[in-house]
Amino acid sequence: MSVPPIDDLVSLERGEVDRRIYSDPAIFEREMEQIFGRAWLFLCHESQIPAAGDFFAAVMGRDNVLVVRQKDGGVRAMLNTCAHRGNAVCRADEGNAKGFLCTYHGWSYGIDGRLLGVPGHKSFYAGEVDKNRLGLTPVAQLASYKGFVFATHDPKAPPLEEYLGATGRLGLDLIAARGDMVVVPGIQKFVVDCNWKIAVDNLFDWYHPQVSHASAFRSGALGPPPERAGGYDEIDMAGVNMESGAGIDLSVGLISASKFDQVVVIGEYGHGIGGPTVSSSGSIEVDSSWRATAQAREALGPVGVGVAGHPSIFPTTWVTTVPVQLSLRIPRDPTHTEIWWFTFVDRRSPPEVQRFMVTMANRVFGPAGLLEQDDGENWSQATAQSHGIASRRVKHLVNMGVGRGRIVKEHGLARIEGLTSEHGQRWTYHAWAQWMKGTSWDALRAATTPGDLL
Amino acid sequence: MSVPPIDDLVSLERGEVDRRIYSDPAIFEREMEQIFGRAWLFLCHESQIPAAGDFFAAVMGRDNVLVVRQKDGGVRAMLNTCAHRGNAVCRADEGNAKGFLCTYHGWSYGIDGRLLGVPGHKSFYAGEVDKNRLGLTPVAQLASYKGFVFATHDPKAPPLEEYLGATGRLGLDLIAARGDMVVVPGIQKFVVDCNWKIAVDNLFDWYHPQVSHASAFRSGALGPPPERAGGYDEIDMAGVNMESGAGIDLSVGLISASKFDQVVVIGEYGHGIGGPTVSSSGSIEVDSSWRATAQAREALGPVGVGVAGHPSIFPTTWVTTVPVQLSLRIPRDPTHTEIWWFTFVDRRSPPEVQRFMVTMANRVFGPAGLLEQDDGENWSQATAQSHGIASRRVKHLVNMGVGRGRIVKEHGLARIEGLTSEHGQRWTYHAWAQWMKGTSWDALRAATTPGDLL
Amino acid sequence: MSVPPIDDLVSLERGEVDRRIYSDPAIFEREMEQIFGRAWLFLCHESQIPAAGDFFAAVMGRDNVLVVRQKDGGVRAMLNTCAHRGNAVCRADEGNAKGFLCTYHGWSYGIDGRLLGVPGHKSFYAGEVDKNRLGLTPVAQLASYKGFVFATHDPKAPPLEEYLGATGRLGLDLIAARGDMVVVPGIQKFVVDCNWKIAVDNLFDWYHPQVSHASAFRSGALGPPPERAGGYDEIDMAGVNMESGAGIDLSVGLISASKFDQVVVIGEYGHGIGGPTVSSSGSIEVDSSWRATAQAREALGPVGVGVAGHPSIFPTTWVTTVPVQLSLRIPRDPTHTEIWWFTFVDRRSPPEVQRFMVTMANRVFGPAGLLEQDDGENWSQATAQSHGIASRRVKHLVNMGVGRGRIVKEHGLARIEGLTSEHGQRWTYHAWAQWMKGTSWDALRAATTPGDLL
Amino acid sequence: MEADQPSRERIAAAVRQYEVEQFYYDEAALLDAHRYEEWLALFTDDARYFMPIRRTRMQRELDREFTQPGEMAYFDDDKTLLGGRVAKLQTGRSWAEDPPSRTRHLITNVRVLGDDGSELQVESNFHVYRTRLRSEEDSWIGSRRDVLRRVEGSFRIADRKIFIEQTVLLSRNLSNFF
Amino acid sequence: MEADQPSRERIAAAVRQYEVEQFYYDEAALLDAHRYEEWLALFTDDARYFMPIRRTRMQRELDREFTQPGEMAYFDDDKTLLGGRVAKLQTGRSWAEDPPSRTRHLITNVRVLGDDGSELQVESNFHVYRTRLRSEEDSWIGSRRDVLRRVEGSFRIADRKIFIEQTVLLSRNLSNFF
Amino acid sequence: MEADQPSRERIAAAVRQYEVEQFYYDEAALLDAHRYEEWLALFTDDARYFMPIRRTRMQRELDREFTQPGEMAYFDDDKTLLGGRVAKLQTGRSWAEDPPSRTRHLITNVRVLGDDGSELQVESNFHVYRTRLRSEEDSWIGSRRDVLRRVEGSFRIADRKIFIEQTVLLSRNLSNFF
Ligand code: FES
Ligand code: FES
Ligand code: FES
Ligand SMILES: [Fe+3]
Ligand SMILES: [Fe+3]
Ligand SMILES: [Fe+3]
Repeated sequence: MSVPPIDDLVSLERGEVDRRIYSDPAIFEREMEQIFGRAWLFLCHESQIPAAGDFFAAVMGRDNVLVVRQKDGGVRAMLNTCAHRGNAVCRADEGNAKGFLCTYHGWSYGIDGRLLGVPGHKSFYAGEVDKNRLGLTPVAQLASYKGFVFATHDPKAPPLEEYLGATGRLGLDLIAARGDMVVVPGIQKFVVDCNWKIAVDNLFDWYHPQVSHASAFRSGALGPPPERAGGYDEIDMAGVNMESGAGIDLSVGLISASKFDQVVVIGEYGHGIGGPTVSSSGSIEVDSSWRATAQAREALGPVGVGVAGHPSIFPTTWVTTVPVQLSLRIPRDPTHTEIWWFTFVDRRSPPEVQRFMVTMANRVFGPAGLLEQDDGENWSQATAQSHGIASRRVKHLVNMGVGRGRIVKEHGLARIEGLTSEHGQRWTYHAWAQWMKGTSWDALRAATTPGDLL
Repeated sequence: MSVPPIDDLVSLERGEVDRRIYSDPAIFEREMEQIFGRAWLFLCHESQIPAAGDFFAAVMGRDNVLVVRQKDGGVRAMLNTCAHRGNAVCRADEGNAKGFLCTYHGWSYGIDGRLLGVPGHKSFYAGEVDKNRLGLTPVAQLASYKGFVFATHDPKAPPLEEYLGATGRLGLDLIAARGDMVVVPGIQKFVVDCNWKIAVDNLFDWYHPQVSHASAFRSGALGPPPERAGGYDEIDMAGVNMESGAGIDLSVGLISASKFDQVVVIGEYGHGIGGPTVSSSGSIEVDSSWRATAQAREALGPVGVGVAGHPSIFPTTWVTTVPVQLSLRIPRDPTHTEIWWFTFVDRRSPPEVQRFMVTMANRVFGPAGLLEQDDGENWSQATAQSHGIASRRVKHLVNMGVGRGRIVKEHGLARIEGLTSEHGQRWTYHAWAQWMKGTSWDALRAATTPGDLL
Repeated sequence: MSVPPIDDLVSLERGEVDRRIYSDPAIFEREMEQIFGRAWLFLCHESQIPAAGDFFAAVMGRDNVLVVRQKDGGVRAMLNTCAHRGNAVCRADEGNAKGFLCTYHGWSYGIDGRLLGVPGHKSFYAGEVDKNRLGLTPVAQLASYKGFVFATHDPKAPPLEEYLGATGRLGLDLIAARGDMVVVPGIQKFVVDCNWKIAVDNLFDWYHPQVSHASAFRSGALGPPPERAGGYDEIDMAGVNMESGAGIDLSVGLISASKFDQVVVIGEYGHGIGGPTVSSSGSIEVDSSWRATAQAREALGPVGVGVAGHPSIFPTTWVTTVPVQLSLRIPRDPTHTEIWWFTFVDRRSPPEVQRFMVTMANRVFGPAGLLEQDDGENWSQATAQSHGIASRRVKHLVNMGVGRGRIVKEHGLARIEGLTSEHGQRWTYHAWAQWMKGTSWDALRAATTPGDLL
Repeated sequence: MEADQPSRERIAAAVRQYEVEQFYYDEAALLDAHRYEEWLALFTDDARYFMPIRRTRMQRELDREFTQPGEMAYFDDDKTLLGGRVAKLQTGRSWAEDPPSRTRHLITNVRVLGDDGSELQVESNFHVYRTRLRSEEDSWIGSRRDVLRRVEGSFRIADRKIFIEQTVLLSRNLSNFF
Repeated sequence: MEADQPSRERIAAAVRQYEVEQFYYDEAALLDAHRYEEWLALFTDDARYFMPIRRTRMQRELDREFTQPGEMAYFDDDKTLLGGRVAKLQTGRSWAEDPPSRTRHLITNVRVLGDDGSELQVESNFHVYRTRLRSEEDSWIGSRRDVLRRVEGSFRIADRKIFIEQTVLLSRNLSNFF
Repeated sequence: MEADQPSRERIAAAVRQYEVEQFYYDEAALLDAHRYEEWLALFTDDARYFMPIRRTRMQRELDREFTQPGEMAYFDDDKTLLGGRVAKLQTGRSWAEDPPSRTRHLITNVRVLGDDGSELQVESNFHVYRTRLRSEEDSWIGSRRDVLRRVEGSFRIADRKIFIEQTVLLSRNLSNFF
């Protein structure tokens, strides 16, 4: 199996994607090298590992990585594989350790990954083990942006802040700027039988909730529909009927029934943000007062402060501001993806507010979430229909608003204003194709720098 | 992995097949393209979907297809994948629908596959969605022969009747000519861990029942052995012993013990029919009076009227006349095959006769069928022994009667008379090889036109 | 997927192995051809099939093989696949048979594999089946060394005794020379999710027990620590701590705490023996008196008589002398390996001694064995960490004592004396690389002939 | 359920439950031990043994999920046919069951839904696990609805309906009983 | 346990066990029949329904294996939210459950750990099997710790804690109940 | 089973069944909670714990399906060795069980086959489910034949034979109890 010419797989102009990218094993292998072997990937948040020796087991592509708080307060990440014969040196998801022992032959490492003990070093190895060279392999680069820990396997990758750029940074600031943010104990993890890109594609998909999640909205379990600011405008649903022949009545509130102003921000390397503006999204956010703080206005800037949509940090990090969560889509194989959810609260906010944020997170997302429980089957079926010889010839469309997205560049951000669109998805797939070409970082940056139109 | 030269895989002259074709993934992929991507494949019978909106979920290779009765009484088949982002638009096996709703973003289709509704078509798409172009993708060609619905992915494929030819048509006529035939509710579906060709190879295998199904015959559960017309002649079983050392006593009736006249019909594109003649098979058919009707004699013709064997329509459709059933072997992967059973009764026959036909079908075939429950393990083991480096060098033999099959061409049919043979299997593998070469339809037809000897 | 240049995968000089060999499917396929398609592989012990018709189902690579005792007292092995259409002709693990019946069409074979019966041979085949050519395919070569039955798929392979060489023969003699050895009923079989080479690599790994099996030693369930001959010397454990920060106290006896003289024997084609000497290992063997017999001293020779370590017969046969067992590591796929355990007793020893040997075997090895239950997870994790793009760049180290192993050649054996080392593993991987090159047997032998240093 | 002393009725119900469960466990043990003739003897002469075909249907049409008697089924046996199946297993030529499958019937959630004194309506759940040869595995999970008839101080199965959860059976055959 | 005649206490305990098991089997039957409103009615108005997140921890830290109320969870519902879930399933738009999942709740190892006359502490094990569409399979195995309240001669679930064995859930969603 | 009032004998049998089942459920709970020493205390000092090796055999030779005591086995323990296994798990160095496996013992089909007043012969079926680390799964299914001895108003396991269905164990080890 060989990989088809990349430029045949994604058409930015037509907003069409070749479905083979959702099941071809050769393409998946190339992704592991060109994307997950080079990109900065989110590992965890510093608040998860406050004390020296606290660790969290993260995943980078198919590499298992230990993120560990150091005695000096710093954070390190290393491959969870022994320098001797490769055994994992830690098999827990999280916890606190004074060091890591390989249970095979007893090579023993510090929480900094340094090789400290080798049974029989003198007697068996004649003291010749180069302990400095043979620690746990650190990730090529590690950096933390306002508590969000990222790493890359590529020593040549640009620094994290530059990689994130204004768009990626804004995505994280939309969490960080809310206050003194900490991760709530309990990372939800589950497996969906879909290709990872189908799940990523959904990140800033504001076109699906009204239909995919119609039952959640109607159930009332999400509480009364949010009030909206400004005029209310129904989505046109001409000809949209259920298989019983009846229409889908969407008149139960904002997301589920109305169109409203949206803004899409796109950035270098494929990052993006898409969704409503604060003004248009009314009370979705429940309480937007935090945006008025000096801290927030300074961090978010004049454009960012008005953004209420979903940031995506290429390739697999999704930020949601309501509830305040960060989600990863971790590829397992071409047709299986692990979903992880990290949930944030402002440590300084009153207990009942923190409880409310947790409660909201529990009921909205995650495998039992009133919204998310309906997503998986759509993704799974979309993936399943990419195998058939005829079905895979049908294009995967992300052409809503194609060629109509005028890009405004201000305050270091490139944004497109309008209504619901697929600008964000289109941008993601365009970037995906550039990454897959395996060009230099400069070429990649150039190829993923927004132009005037999308 | 690459595909070996096709001509090395099948020898028509020696009746030998290379076992790699039962497990090589590259060969399987080629089959999906060259055979399941081009051949006419059986979808369902019109009687399963009598009313407008009735649908049946069929499979073509790895493509999921919806067969739907139209308001004008016609039948259409379309890929079960949304034109937007590929989600399945229907997830039931069968039922009645007024239309199909994609549950992801709400694109809504008519039962004819036309795209009727697009949420926010005006507001989000500026009315630019080309609804005429973006319906559910219809199959390249669909046709119905006497109620049997077939489709192909290849627009260049010859018309169904021509594809079937006299042989394939006769196979279906052996059901259709019995009366006003309808499918009984309930399609049996199960998975056997074998390659699909091992299961197809068994279609007109009249050599195995006597041994494979010895326990069923002896159990008495199939009722008293059928009477046979004409002289009775034991199969020679010299040296055939069970692993206990005891012989297998076959003296419990026709199929299980005797040799009798058989006729094998072979046709273009690889179709075939093999098994006993009506005169030789005595009362197997229980009641052959239907063959005497004008309708039957006209439809079957002078040769067909005497055929009591199993028709095979290349690549995966098996017809059995006792009981009256049609079976599909649907490839899932190189070593897993789904088996589906469709059962027919004559709507005009008395209720007790219809009940009898259903009862017979329930006890003979299907996963719990007294006969079929013993087939799977043979097929599974035959497939399993095609992996080993030494075992796969052993040839798969279909050489019974090789070079001794004199082909008589009359009334548009090419037939070979004689006793039990492997002419039918040999013909099927020969055709398989021609298909796999990916030649033009004309070349394929020429290469699969019977000669004088087999 | 293609196989990387073999010489890039193993460095004998540095004692480094490329981890891709533990998960790359293309490498696995090559192993099936070049190693399991050519090497002599252990099938079973003659004592398992004493009577004519006794059979044992063995595995060679992915080929299923029947080993059968013949009427003339000889042993034969044949592929368990019917000459007709490949079905298995026997589906039991072991037993006694008067012959083998293929349950598909009834072809019937003698216990010698000869085709005896073909239903309808006269009537259907016109007597043309060449019964002499169409028996069960025998293995290319079969031979028995002192009751240990081996076979190879390669007709060009050197005779078994030559293949084993002095090293391999010594390995088997360490069982055979104990007396009149027979296999105890009950072959333990289980599947570990690891690459087969990781399990083989562990064969003569005397570096891991002290740590891997610390809990077994401390539990007391293995009885009091064996007494040791000569001076006692702790292994240096500087800096070796558990993840709790506490050290691992190993002071509970010989294997778990001390270093002692070891000897590694290496031989042509990759065979090896590694572990303690009889004098150094004190009472590990419980009773070494058998070594003093003339029979033993003659069979083992002056060097062998002092060897108490673990013999390995390339590629997958492991002999252990305490308890007296033989183990196979059977590859299922790149990341799954079947482990089989054969246990031996001396038929002439008193019942209580035989019972003791069985009891010891039951508690030490096997899936519930106090030692082995801790091995699998290390192997599984070592395999799992060979997938990641960064993790697989980390070398698999077998460099303990690299370049310090002075090879002494005496009495036809090449040995290295010293303490615990990884000479044995290094030799195995070196041989593996030579096998994978697919050179001639002469070239292979030359490339695997020990030099002066390791 | 009151916390105080149970009435005679409640005690009688508990004892009946115990006896019905034991009947099922004994039945399962006969099957798992391949004692098919004794198993067959647990059925009344007029017994029906029915496993319909299940189809994935939209919620609206769930009433048509299972096929009905007279339509196609996986099992639709009277005692004679059931006896034929048992006879088949004992011909010494029932290849797919020689070597015999290893089955284990895990019976749970036994509920007596009705009892007119002579016949009981009983529902139960099952997990039938099968392994064959070296490492083949099947798991069939579902429920049974039985009519148990009181006969000579014990029970006989007068009717059994087996509802399996799968629509496409993920096993090569159904050569065992439920 | 003495071999001779059982005391009134032991009989009472056996009958209570029978009644608790029947309650669970009836509950399971309601879920497997998609009769969600009747199922909901088995909960008290003050009921909590909680499934914590489980994490692989070293033995030393096993006390932190499960998340606690107030932390993240898979389910952390009061009856209102539970009712919302049921309402959701009945909107006719709950796509992931139309066609409905086929579930089978196998309930075993029921243990009454406490009984103060008005409330019982009960533990049970479960194997919830789900198939969907053509051949999707999920198996969720774990245990439940319930508080059952005696109400009008029957039980109501006043509290349910569900402990699932998996740390990474090997299924696409949790659109069913436990 | 008569429909009318149950006799003292039938009531006694039902109560005994209840008490045996509770004993097994309590035992299972100890194992799933890693309370190994308490579990060990459920065995008599002369107890045997035996899991034979199973082999696929032709029907004719089914009597040789299992290995016998004195032959090879997966477990062939006396209480001392069983205690050794428990001790091993508590050394803090039993790596394959740290992080501990998550097990769930589903016990079904409990049948009292004999009772001489002092000892009971009991058969039961089990599904032992294990998950480890992120997403490893094992399922062991089979049956147990125990001798339960009446001791101080409760039971002790005097003998346990475990019959597992698989011939090739599809798991990396057997570091847990059955
Ligand atoms: S593999 Fe870690 S110490 Fe050997
Ligand atoms: S995928 Fe069908 S509407 Fe979007
Ligand atoms: S396959 Fe063995 S007789 Fe036909
Ligand atoms: Fe969603
Ligand atoms: Fe057949
Ligand atoms: Fe070990």
